[in-house]
Amino acid sequence: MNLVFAIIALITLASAIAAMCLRNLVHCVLCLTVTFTGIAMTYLQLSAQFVGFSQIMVYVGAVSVLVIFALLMTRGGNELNLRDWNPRHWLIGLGTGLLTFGVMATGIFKSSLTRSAAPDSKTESVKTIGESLLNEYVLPLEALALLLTVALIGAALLAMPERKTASSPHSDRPQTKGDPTN
Amino acid sequence: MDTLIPYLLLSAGLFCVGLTGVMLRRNAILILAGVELMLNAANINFVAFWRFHPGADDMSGLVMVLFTIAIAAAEAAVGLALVISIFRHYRSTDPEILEDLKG
Amino acid sequence: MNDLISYIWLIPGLPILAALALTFWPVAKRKGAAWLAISAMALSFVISLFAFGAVPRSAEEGVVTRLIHNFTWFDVGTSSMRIGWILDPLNVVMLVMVTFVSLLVFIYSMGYMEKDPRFVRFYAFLSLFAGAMLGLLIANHLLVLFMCWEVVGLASYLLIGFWFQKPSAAAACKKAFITTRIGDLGLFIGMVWLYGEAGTLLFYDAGQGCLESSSLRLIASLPGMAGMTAAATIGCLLFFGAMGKSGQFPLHVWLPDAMEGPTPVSALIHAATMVAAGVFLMARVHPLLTYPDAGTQALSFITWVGAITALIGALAACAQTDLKRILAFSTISQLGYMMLGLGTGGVAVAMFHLITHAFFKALLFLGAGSVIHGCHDEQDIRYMGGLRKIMPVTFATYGVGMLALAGFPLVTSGFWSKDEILHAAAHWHGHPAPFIMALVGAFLTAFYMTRQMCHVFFGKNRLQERENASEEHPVVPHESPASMLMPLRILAGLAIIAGFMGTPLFPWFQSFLEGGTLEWHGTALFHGSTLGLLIGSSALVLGGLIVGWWFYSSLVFDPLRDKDPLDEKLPAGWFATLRAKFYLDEFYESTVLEGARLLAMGAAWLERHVMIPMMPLFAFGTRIMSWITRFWDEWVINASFDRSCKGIQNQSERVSTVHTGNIQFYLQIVALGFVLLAIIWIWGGGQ
Amino acid sequence: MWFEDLLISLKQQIVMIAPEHFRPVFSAMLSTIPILSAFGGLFAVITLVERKMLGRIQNRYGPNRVGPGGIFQPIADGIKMLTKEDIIPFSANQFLHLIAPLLLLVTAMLGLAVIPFGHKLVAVEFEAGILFFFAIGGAAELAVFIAGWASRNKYALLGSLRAIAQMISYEIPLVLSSVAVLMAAGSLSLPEVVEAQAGGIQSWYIWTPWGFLGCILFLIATLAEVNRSPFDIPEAESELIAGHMTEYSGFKYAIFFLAEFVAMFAMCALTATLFLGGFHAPLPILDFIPGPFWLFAKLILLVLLFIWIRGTMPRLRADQLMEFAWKFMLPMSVMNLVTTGVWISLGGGVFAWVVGAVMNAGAYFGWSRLLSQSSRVKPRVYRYAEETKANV
Repeated sequence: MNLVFAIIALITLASAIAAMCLRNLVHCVLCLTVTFTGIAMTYLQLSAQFVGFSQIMVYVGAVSVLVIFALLMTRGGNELNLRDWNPRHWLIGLGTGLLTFGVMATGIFKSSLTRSAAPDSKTESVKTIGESLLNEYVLPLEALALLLTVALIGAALLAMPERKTASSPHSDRPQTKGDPTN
Repeated sequence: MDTLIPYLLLSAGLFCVGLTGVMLRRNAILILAGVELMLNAANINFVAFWRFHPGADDMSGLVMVLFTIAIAAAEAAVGLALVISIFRHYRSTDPEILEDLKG
Repeated sequence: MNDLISYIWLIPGLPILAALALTFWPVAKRKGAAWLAISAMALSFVISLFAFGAVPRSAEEGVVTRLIHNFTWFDVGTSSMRIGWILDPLNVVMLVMVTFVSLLVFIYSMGYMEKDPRFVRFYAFLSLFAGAMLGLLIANHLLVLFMCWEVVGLASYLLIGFWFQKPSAAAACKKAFITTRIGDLGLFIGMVWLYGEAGTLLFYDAGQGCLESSSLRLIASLPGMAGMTAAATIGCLLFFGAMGKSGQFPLHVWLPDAMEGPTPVSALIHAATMVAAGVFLMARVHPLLTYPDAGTQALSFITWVGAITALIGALAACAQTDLKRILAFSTISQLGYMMLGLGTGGVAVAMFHLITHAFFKALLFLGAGSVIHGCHDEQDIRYMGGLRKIMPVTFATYGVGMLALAGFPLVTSGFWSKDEILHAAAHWHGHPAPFIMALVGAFLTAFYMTRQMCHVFFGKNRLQERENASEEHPVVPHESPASMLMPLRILAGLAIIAGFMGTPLFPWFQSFLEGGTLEWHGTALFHGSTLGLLIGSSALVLGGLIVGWWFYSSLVFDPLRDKDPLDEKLPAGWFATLRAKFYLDEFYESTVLEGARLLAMGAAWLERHVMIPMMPLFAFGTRIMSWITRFWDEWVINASFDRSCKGIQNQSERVSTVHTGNIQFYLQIVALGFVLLAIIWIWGGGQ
Repeated sequence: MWFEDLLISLKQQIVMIAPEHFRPVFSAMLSTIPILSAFGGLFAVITLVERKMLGRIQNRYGPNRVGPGGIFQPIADGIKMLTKEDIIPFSANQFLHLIAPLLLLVTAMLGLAVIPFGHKLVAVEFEAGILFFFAIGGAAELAVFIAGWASRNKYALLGSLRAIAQMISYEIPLVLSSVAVLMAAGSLSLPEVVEAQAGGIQSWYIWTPWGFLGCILFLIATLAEVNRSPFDIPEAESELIAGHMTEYSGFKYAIFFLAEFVAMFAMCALTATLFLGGFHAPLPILDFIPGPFWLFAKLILLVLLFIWIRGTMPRLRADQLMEFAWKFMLPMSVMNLVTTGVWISLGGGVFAWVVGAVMNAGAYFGWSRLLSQSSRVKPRVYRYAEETKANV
């Protein structure tokens, strides 16, 4: 394990943990971006340039911006409402997470698959990726294209302002929540 | 000495961080972010196994990652749009508030 | 010149592009639309002529050289779908004929459809039709052919129903569509079967195609249905499609009704080109039918169907009063001749008649259109008459077409091509009946065409005697505009000279289609029965003409006042049967439709008279059962059951607290479950 | 060639001086420092040229006090910027406030790493170089957001959101129109794209129908991507003070300025690489003049074009800008891809040229006619994310 990877992995993990723990949501998203960048760096470490750049382009360039927009459109950036902070709940959650990690780590260490050393030079060729996308994986690719189109239209429809049903502009929205006695 | 283990550990760590976040955060947007983290963790596995696979010309691991990235992007778009429209309705993004169907 | 084959797609491509462009064309720009379609068609015609020049002639008897261009359409996994174009003598003559007739009809339509509000749409449909038809011709792949076949059917549907505001037209287009679809079902099954057996649908593919000997040998060796070989069965199935499209006997009922469409459509689609597609299809797959081991059942089937169709069409045509319906029945009859020729004589015989028929039948239909146009949309021949003087050009050209159809000896093309068929039928080894039926049909053809001529062009004009004619605005017939007459003149010329392509003396056409050296057979006429048949059929035709004139001459007969002479001469009821087209429509009505209705009524009756009376019985039985079960329940089960229910309820209430509706909680459970499974897997000996 | 070879061998010689352990780092520095200094110098010159040119266009002199003809103006500006007070708003997040301009500058400069300045003269040779360029460019949006959000200022936040929306919208046609070039060149590597255009001016991609349309689309998208006029709404002085730069002053402001210019240079260099033959001379005879000269010549010409546009075009409204991106640029760039596909499948040549030209021109005229028919002039509709605040 080389030093560069160790640094990258540390930063990635730390920022991921920060992203999931910080109270300020915008800070969370910024940390998340660092995590995504770190993952992209990991890909570069593994000599997968194309995938790494795609990762940066999609996650850093698009998804995190999308998340930021969503945050700001839902009055994000405010401090998290901690009115019902429940330590027991948190402990159970953390415990579950740690347990999962422990089990996975055990599996990783016990498996014989992970012992093999890497081939010395493995280069990724964009041409081969493209060719296998259009030959072996052409059907998934088309399905994916369809999915993206549907997702695009669906997202646009969902995020559109709700249609006004009545002529009066103020009666269009159901009241916030059912009656409080429920 | 370079083996798969550090990469897999990183992946497992990220996955569990994402999982914990999804389980604990009270904001739908961050839950989505956690899901993205989990997906990314899985992607690291793909790339790592691709790198350590002896075949020279087999790019399926990378192709899978590309597919996952695209699907995750679509998922994020739709998910965030859902969150926004839920927010319009309930004025909140706390998932616990969505219990209208609860008997 | 041989690379022309890779550009052959332009022939169907241009009209289809024109159709596409016309779809988005401004409705008001009528002239431009027409010229666009016409110029696309003219270009296709020119390319077809080049293609005609490019097809290599083979000097060897029975060997045809073909230009083939196959390419990969798309890949599915490791296998690839290959389609291709073909250029051989068979389709190149069709290409020239179709593009030429289409061009003339396009020009003609400019005059005929002048006042129609949907002029542009008409040209779009026509172009679509022409493109699909040409695509059908050049296809080297049965699936491509089938797709074009269906598009042709669609175009035909759209064009028959072009005046969809008329209920009869709307009904006719539906009828045509559904009837041909029945045939297409057979074609489709045959195609799937062929693909299953041969593994390819390419006709010719450097020895691998489904019409080449390696696959043919395979298919002919496999068993099919009803004691036939697979090849014969597939041939029969494919012929079902051809029956629908080409109006063969049981499925011909749509063709007369199709005359509801505009007359140029009838000329182009339902006389010259589309209905010939079935014949063309059979000619295309002819190697499949004639392969030595394949058995002759398919060919016999085709022959019989063709003969029956030829006779029935001719008989029905004798009693019709609608100008276009007579022509429609004569088309059915002539298509029957083609099938007969295909079954008995081979490709060249059928194709020769197809080509000559296309010319004179298009001529007749366009002439009929001219008459109808001139008579202000009157189609009943009893109200016409005397048009000889009013429409001289139409009369002259129509006369030529009529003589060609009747097969007037020596000078007309119909004579030579029909004689070929009769000759082939006479030498058929199966049965003499088809030959006799064909002879009777030939006589009848001359007869009913004379009847029509007498009604339409001779005597005095009776247009004023229509019930709705008014005295103030007399309906005066007039000659048609030049754009309509020009195609008539050209086609009339062709109806004469086309026959000389393939006389027994100089069989250029036959040798072009089937290979072999071309020689002047000076003595061919005197070989065997050739001369006798020529004289015999000439006599029949002349007889038909004379009998017709004797019956219907304006000197002795006035259509509006006298009863039809045929009606008088024949036993009572026969004429009515003929006029009602052998009651086939009624027959279908009473069998197919009535059968469905009867089925429904039977079900209703069962419901009403069996099920309902039984109801109280059932109810009684059920009640007794329920009494017994109630007793059992209350005294045996409930006592213990109630208690366990209570227990379950209590437990489930406890369990339901877990079911919080909180996704995050669920996820926790899932994660814990995963941990559990992983632990079991890791420490439980899994590796 | 000789010039590039000279530079490379010179670099190899210099690297040898360093102790062996530091050679990779030293080599990387030797590659980057000339690029950075060249563009820094260019920045200084171009700021002066821009002000001079705008002055001419607006019928005034422009800077003419410092030095003869004002040529020392950039130095004076630099000194001024350096000595100004650095103000950080009281409630702002100090760290993010500092990191934003630096991040922006870094992303802008990283883009230069994959531009081939001459034969074999490229700082990092990635196989997917152009993807790197766009990926790094995407990170600039984040920097803009951080700047706007960390300033704790409504105008800054609004300005940054506008800027991001605009950059994301125009990134799509930007990438798509460059994909056309990649399809034709058959590679994602910029040096190979340039090699595909070797052989004089006639083999530049701009002379193909898709290249022409692609170049125009690319330039328009570039203008929007670097927030240049007429797409400079995010920092429209009259509406938003200065957008995300509102709360910045002194040296941080200068860095923003520098980043903006460097981004513009990088984009222009990419345009020249993709469409204008990169470092190739327009005529084979002129090959003896080194490649970097040609690339910089093309780059400066494009920058001058941008300045010209800034001097003449009025600013677009925000909704017009977005509509233009989604309703015009996007369909056109997709259409351009189709044309490229047709061109490639026809294998080039006069026939392909005519077909491509007809397709692109038809698409352009047809689409713009359709758009102009459907969008009559109508009053602007204001739409907010939370429409019913008053309701709650």
